[in-house]
Amino acid sequence: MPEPHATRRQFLVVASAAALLAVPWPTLAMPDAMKAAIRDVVKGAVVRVGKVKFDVPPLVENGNTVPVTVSVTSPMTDADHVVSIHIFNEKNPQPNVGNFYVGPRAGRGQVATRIRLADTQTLTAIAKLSDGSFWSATADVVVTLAACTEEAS
Amino acid sequence: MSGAACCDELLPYEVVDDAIPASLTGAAGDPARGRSIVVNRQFTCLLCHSGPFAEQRFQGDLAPSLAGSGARWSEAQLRLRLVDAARLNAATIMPSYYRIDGQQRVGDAWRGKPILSAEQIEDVVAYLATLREP
Amino acid sequence: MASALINVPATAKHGDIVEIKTLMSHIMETGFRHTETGAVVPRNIITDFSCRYNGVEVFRAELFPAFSANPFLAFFTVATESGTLEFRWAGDNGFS
Amino acid sequence: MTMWRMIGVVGLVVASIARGDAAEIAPDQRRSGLSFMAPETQAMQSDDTANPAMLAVLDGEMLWKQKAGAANRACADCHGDATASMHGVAANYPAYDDLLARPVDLEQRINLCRVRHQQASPLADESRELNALGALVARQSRGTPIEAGGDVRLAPFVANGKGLFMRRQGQLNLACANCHDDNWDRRLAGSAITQAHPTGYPIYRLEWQGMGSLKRRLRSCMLGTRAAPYQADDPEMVELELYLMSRARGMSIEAPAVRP
Repeated sequence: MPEPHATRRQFLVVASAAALLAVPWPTLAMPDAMKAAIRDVVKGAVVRVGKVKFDVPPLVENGNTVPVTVSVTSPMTDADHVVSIHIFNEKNPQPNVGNFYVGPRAGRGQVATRIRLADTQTLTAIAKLSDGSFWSATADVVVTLAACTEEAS
Repeated sequence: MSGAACCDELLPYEVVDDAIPASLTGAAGDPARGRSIVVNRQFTCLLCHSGPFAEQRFQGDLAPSLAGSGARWSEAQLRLRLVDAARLNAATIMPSYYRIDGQQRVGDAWRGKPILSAEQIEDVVAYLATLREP
Repeated sequence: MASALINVPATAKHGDIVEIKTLMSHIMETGFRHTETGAVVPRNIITDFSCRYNGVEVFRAELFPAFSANPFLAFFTVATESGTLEFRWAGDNGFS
Repeated sequence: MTMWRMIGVVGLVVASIARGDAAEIAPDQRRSGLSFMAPETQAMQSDDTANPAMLAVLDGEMLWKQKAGAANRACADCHGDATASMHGVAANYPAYDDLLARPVDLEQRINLCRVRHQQASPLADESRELNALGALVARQSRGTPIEAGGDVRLAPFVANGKGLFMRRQGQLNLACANCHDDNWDRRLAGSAITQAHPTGYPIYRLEWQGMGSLKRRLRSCMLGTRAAPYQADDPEMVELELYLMSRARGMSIEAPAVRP
């Protein structure tokens, strides 16, 4: 797990190392609502850092439409595949962003979508594999505030 | 638009050279309130200016940094530059923050109101005067 | 007037992994916004999406208010046989 | 509702033809708003299967074939296939209307068509239907150079529009030119200031989470300077649109574009 202020590049290095070491997953820095939402998904299982790649632009031009892609390293066979992918955020009123159910028929454990982010924050993606294990990655995103908005009227 | 006081008439002031020597309200402003006005995007300063505001991620670069403005200008000079910068340079993009005449097609929500009230002008003057480090 | 754009390769070889991209027109009103008078604007979002390939579900999503308006979803499936892909969006106010 | 639809993928043609005249920005320095955007936003625009504005084009295709008005006629009944008949058309708008003896923009042309030929009521300003038909028509000019303002009868209107662009307005007392001619290489807080070359309208704006015309964008800008915005049918609005399009003359249409 990266330091809270780790850069994206540092994070990728740490994440790939963690995949080998199976570092336990600290949730200390997370808001309580986000921890609870994650607990509802993982049901007490250990979440490890690794296997998940979370692509989010480090600086987005408008928080209304933030493109995100989660891809999970998996052979996607009947015996060994991604079951589901879950995205969580810290600062929206609801921590759940989306749940995505994939399977061996997907061929690739990957989903892309666009989300709303109220503010600059850290996002978390968690993948459940067919052996029951959970894997995760985080991504820091800076949301630009619009200079002029129509709400100014 | 909240914040700017609604004033049918602005308080009178006297310009001496490139400055307004006397406080618009007769009282000194509050630098802490001034800082909160400067970093509040509703009051528009940070759209164009940057300054020593580490917590503000997005600051404009159309105008000089506010850092050191207290060393470059006296409070009296800062006051005129806020009240009516166009008086010193007709071509400036710096709005006149305490002026309601000479404007065209002002939107309903803002018509007849200065961008900042006299009290807010004094607060910002007091704050900018504290910015002595370049 | 609801419209969807779906992009799938027209042809694929057996065993190819193909990308499916979908866009559905929808305002995705979060339920967290207020009108000028302070009333809550009721939530109106798509909550469920699924893709079936000759009747077999190959991808499903549960959507929350953080999804952008006009939700975009891109995912993959293995081209196993010629046939039909069926997409379904369902949500608040009987949207389906 | 279950829908099954495919659309073709069309690459973005980026031409760099420079033959502007009235532009205050040197012709070889002119840039589309596209070039100021983050790579992710550019990608959203350039992939038709990911561009949310293509939903409006899809709606426009349906409306194009829908009969309307007392004449019970669809756009397609007179104009046929839009991909052929509307090719390059939007690149000439705003254009001079002989009957009105003044320029009309693309949305006004669509509504004039409805009133004159379909005997239907005009579509509401910024309505989903009007932006959908606008997006469909503008889409057929993608990659073609902007020609607006070439008609000599438009010259006085272009000049008026330029005057409006240079005129200070609003509580902040700013002219369009103060930002878009003089400071386009800078940032207003975190946002890039662009050059006011309207190459992609109607656009899908991320801030709006929906479609809007150039008029909507201009109203946003005017509210930003705390000015009273022009209404859709004010003569100033079309003059400003015409000036902006004419200063982008020769640049490629990229409609329907995505902007932050």
